[in-house]
Amino acid sequence: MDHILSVLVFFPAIAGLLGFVVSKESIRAYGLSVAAIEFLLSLWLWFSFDGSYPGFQFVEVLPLIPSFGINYYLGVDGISLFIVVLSTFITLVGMIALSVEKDLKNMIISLLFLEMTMVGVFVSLDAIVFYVFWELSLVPMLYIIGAWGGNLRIYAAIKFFLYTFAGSLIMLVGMLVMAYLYHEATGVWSFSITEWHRLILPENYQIWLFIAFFIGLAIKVPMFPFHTWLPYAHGQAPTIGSVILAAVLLKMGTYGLVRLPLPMFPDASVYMIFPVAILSLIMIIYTAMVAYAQEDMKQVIAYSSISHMGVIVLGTFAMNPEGITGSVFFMLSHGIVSGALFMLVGVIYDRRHTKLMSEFGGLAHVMPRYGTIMGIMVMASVGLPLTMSFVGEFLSLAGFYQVSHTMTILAGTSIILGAVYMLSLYKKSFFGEVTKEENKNLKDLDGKESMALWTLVLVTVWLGVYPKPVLEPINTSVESLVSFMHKKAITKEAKEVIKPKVIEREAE
Amino acid sequence: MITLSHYLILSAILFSIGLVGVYRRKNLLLLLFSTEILLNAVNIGFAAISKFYGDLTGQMFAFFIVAVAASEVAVGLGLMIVWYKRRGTLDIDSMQSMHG
Amino acid sequence: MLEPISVSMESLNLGTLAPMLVAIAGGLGILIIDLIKKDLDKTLYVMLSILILVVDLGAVFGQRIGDRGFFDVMLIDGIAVLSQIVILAASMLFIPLALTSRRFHEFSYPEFFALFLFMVAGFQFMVASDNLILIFVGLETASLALYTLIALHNRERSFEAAIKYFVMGALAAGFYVMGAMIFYALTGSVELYKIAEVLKAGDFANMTILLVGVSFMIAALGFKLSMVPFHTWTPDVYEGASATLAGYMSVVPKIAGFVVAMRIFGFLIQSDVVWVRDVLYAAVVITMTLANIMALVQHDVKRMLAFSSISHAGFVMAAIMIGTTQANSALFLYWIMFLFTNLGAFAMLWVSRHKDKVWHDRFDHPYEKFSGMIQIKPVGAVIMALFMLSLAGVPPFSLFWGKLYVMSAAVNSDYIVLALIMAINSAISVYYYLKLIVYMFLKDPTQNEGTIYEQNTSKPLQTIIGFSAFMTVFAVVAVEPILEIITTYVQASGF
Amino acid sequence: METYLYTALFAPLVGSLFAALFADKPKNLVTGIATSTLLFVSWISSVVLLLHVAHGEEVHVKLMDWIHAGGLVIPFGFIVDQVTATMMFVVTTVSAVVHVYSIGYMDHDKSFNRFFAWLSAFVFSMMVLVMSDNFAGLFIGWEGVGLCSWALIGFWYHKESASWAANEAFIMNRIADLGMLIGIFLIYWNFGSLQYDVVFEQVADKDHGLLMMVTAFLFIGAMGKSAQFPLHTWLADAMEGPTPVSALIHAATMVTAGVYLVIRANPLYSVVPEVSLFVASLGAFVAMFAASMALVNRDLKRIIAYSTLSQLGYMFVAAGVGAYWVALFHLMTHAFFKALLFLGAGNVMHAMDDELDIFKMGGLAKKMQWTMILMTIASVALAGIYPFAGFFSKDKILEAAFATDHYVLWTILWITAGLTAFYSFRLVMLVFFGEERYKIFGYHPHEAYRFMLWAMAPLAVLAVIAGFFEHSFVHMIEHVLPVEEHHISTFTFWTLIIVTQAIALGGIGFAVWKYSKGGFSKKWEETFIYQLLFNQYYIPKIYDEYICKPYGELSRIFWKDLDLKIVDATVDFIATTIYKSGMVSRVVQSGNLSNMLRWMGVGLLILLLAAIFYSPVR
Repeated sequence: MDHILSVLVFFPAIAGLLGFVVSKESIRAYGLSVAAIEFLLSLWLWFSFDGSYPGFQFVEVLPLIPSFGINYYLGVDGISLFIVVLSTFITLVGMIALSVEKDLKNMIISLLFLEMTMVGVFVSLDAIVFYVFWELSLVPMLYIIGAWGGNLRIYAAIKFFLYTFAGSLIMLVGMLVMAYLYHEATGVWSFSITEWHRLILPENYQIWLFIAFFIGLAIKVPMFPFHTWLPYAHGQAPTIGSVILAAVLLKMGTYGLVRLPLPMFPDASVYMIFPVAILSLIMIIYTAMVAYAQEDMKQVIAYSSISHMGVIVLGTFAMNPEGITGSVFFMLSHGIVSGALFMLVGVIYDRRHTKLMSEFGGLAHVMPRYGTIMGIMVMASVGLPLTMSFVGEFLSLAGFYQVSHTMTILAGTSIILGAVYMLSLYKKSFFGEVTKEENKNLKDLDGKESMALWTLVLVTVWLGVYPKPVLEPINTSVESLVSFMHKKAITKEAKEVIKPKVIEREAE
Repeated sequence: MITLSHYLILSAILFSIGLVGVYRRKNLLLLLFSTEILLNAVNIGFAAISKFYGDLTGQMFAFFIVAVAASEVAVGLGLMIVWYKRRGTLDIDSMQSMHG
Repeated sequence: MLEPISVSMESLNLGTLAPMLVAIAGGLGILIIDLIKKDLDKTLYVMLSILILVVDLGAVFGQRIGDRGFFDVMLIDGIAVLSQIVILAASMLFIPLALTSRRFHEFSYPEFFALFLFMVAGFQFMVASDNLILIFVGLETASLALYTLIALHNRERSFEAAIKYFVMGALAAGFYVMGAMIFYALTGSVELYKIAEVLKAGDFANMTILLVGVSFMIAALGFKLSMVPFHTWTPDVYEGASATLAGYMSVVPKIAGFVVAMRIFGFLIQSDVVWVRDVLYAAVVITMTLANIMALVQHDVKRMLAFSSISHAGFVMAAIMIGTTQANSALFLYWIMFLFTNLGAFAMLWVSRHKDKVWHDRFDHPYEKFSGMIQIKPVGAVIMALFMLSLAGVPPFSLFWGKLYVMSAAVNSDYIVLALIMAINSAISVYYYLKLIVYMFLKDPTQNEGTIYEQNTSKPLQTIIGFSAFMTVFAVVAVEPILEIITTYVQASGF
Repeated sequence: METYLYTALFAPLVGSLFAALFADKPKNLVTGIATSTLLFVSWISSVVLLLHVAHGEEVHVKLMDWIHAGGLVIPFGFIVDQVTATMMFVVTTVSAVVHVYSIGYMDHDKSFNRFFAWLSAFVFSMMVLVMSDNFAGLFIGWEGVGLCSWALIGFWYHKESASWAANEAFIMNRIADLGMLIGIFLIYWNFGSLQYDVVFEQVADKDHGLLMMVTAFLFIGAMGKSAQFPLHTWLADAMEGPTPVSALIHAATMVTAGVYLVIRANPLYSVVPEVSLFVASLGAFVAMFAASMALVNRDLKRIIAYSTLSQLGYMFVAAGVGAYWVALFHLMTHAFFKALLFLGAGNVMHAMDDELDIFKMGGLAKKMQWTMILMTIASVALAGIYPFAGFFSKDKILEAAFATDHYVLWTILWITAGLTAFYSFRLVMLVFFGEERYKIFGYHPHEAYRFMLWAMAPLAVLAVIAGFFEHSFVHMIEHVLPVEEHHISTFTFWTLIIVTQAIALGGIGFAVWKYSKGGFSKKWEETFIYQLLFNQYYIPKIYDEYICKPYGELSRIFWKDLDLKIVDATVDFIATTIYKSGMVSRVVQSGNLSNMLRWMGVGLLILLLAAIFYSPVR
């Protein structure tokens, strides 16, 4: 099947359009089946993917605006493959656990459109197509936050939209400059990312372009100090919104970092390691502390997301296969784990309509199954070995250790501070006596919630124990990426810092 | 001897008078007059330059300006009559319902 | 003693006049029909107008690019043809909007349609000439007709709008002729190509005087194109005019103005008169930014759209300032994309136009009116949202491609800072477009009557809106062919 | 042998998962029996393996690849050599006993099933820890035992103090784990692998500074798990957990993981004397430091916990001075008698309705004869009296310290031996003998279930006889650990033994004498020294006051003042400024025609001025 990527991208959108016709009563079943089919399609993609080939597979090219070098150009490699699968998976799981009653039809249709944009971002290899999906993803999310959110939902939704939109416009300018430089160098217009990768630019150009791309991506990640939209967005968004936002949308930023600036501007990336690492460190430590101070469960997890994203960025800038593979894997694991955590908070919010930790206590007693899953996910979030997060966090930090010892030690505090806020969250809400009367008769997880959550638990543990099927294709692609960057780098420092796999180094 | 520059200076002075009129007058009718002065100031300039170059184009332009000015007056007066019928005044300050 | 002038019919090349003549004759024809039989239905006039415009369009297509005619004052170059096509297409989309289900006073007059056709002819003259006289005549013909059309809406605010527009227009006309006089004084010609030749030959000797003339021209065209600070009429006139006419005004007169500006400033910029470039740069930035921030605080959607169209015009003026082939092509691409979206947005307002002002004692379309529209009229809300997103430049809707291309043109000519300013402005502008979406999608409805959003709806209106929406969404497919045509035309005329 | 290895490893996991199935169900005896049986299976396998490797063989298997990224390859590999086999034997023995014991101890607890799930999970993690053939695998076990320890300390989570202690333990351990992680990174980037054998092979050609870093960071990890100063506070608080947990995790096995790490990494430590000396010094310090706190404490379990801490110090001294096998030997004997001591304490607690204050007990010997006997055996072993197990291992440590010329260390340890003997018998005296104070408080003590006592019996036997296996132990262990003969004269040798025995006996004697006469006077409790020791040198208070509270405060400041009031406010400020400037610029749009015309004039004027005054070069 040559056009599986197009099918993957547009199937949910078409299904979303057709969804307008489906009656309100059956819309949940409809949404579920569409998401399930989409997920199966993505699994098919995975199984027909050749894990030992590092380049792009299932490539599709269709001229869109050929005179300006814009093509409908799709493809996946090991790096994007699993994020695609993650997107479809999280959508499916989110759909299963969906507890929205109001305007369910609109919600499901928005989710399907959102799914299209998510998949689109990760499979597009043309900068403009990438950008199109990137921006388009804001729209359904705006609606989801704004229509089903809390009291401040409109403020949060607009803030989310404007902030990311502004950032990405700067990235767009960067893209245009890049296209211009490409045109200058080759005489051909092209927005193809793979073509751009091949362009070697002087270092000062690289640095400016890097900054332009970085701002757009950093707001999405979100990196300190551009992170303040995230707590609002999470705080106000309905559960499903937070789940998808944390699990997939944030990954667009970090995925973008791996896909765009790193291979395009290896020298600038190396040059910028220090400032980026400082920002990441601030993210890791500062937001972990802020997370500790929160009173609202969801905000804790929101800030913890920022903190973990810091580790991902750090891993990305390790410039060696260990770090980048680790950060890509960490993206997946953070997607699963934070998605599950938001879902878990949603469970209690549905029952009590509050997320304040002070309102709870002793939940482990009232809702043992809920407490168990929460415990597993808290531990996964803390990065316990044999959960997915550990693999990612370990590799990311291990990779960055090669770049800087001190900074890695500082970044490593994430495993301490993460334990501090996560365990205190767990203690405040799940341990202790049941003090509030309302909490005494809370229902434990129902069928659909259990199903969704246990699936996530299974994946977390499975990929924590046996990450190989995922790690291997990622690693193959990342290794070729890093050796490509190494070859492409022009400055001496970059050549030194970018370290391809050990064996290759020796072969040189 | 009256040279081109004299005509042009006259033209400029008239233009300025027109401009000042446009800015200072609060009556719509006087505004209309002032714009006529503006256009006719330019007419003088065109005619003079045309003579200076020995070229007919300038005079042609002047004629067109006259024609346009005439139709402007027609349209403008029409609008003003309607306004006066409705509001009973031609004061500019009576037209402030739209702002911001 | 003047020589008698002998003119051969052939050298007149009257074919170049054909399109305008068609429109004028058509307008006269409508008046004559009215003389013969009173009280004919507006549908007849609408269809007649469309047919006339079709013939007009045919005549435009029939022209040979590069022709001059009628004492060489007509210039049929690429951009003339191109802009005429845009003007005519926009007019054809506009005129069916008269077919509302409610009766509106102005459409029952055949004069409305006649004036409309005269106005189209005026715009056609403007773009199809490089003679300052003819441009002036075309401009005034169109403007005078437009003042009247606005006034025909027959509300107090319409008259106020018409008068404001008229008085300022008269002043702008004064500026224009003053500028033309200075050009004439400097070069002895009113043909732009000759002016350019003479100036180049004299190596721009009288720079200061030339610049004074250019200043007048900028002021005059700035009024037409609503550049800050000559823009003050725009929001008031849009507010006073009917939504449909406002939509038309935001598109067609501006494209005509752009073409004239291209002709006048184009040669100056191409001969590296840095002053023009710098001043336009400043004007562009101020126009974009100021209009944007003023649009932020509007309460009425139509007024907001007025400010937004000022901002869009500023955006596009940047293309003229840049002056490369790509930039000029970008201008047309942008405006064609803008045409569909903006017409659609105004048409949506037009559809929801209510006889009485039930929402606000001043505004017809305050934001509150659209509160919770998604729950009452989901399709309408989605379509309106599409237009808003497109105007905001969210990909892949039509206007994004225009913005992309203009920004790319800026980048390619090393105006990276300008491109960044454009980007930031786009980001600011998102807020006010989003505000409408927020009202429509995220707020609860204040009433349950769906009819409020389709007061005037009728099959033709729905068709127009549907067409605009279709073009907005699937613009990406159209970009390549449109761009190809545009670039050919623009290159053919040497820009 | 592979089958035995996997059986030993996975039997506890199976048990744990089985018990977890019943986690939220009411008590089901099956879980207890099943897990205990499976542990017994694991024990048998361990014994088989121990016998197998006793003659110098090794079992090394690879289950599958775990992580493979870039040059980093980490398999799930397991190795059973003599050190591991010893550890496995200790772990499974104590665990099996504790499991059986717990069936009785947790009899009335409604979370009976959950307890066994976690307990077996702990054993599994511990087995992974000791059996892994690489540092990453060790780290899995390392974190795994931490997790189980967290869950078991906080087992009675409805108690605020329990959940607090659980979190404290976990977080303290995490701090140390960071050090360990850094050590692992260092190893990977410099040795290219995390496999023990690969790493140890290359030790010779590595830079000394690097090795110092590696060992130092690894030791930070060890400090956390083994609760060495300054990360020791969690261990005493961890006594909030059920007593079998304290016996298994916080006395016999998990806390010795740090010692195990040092022993395992002995090829690294033996080439860096600086770090080794530090290890030994810290160990000696902690031995004395902890013992001093145990002297005055009134809490039954905390006293034993401090004693554990102190004994861990002994082990580190042994490891630090290069006598790795002695450390391992002491680890083993200590596991037996300390677990026994804890289990005895558990009986007492049961009898006293979970009362822990030893001053509310006394005279329990009449009611709980067997417990008294078992605990006394354990205490004597702890005090290091011949011929009990403690004597052999402890004496070896002192001897090693002396023989390697660490006289200061020896002196400290020697004094500590006296302290140890004193507090052990202070405990025994206050609990089992003297006045029957419990009657005042209305307790009705009773002996524990018979099978619980029987379950403790093997430990008692081992506590008595384990020492006699010294020679066969040495014979076995010398395949992997350096066993050097100390060159001290027979005279010195005997002198040392006598001196040590003397101080130990002196301690016992003093305790017995003092407490049979009613103990110290009230005045003693008002002295500064007493207060200092009783408040654990005020260290927990200092941590709370100067670390926890400022951290919380700083977090709040970061959130409320920095994040909301500066970072976020800046963003909002930009937005509102733009919005406000819109409000301001509306004045242009006054709607007055005159003004509008004037704006046009102003525009023209600006343009004209620009035309005249701004004339850039063309």
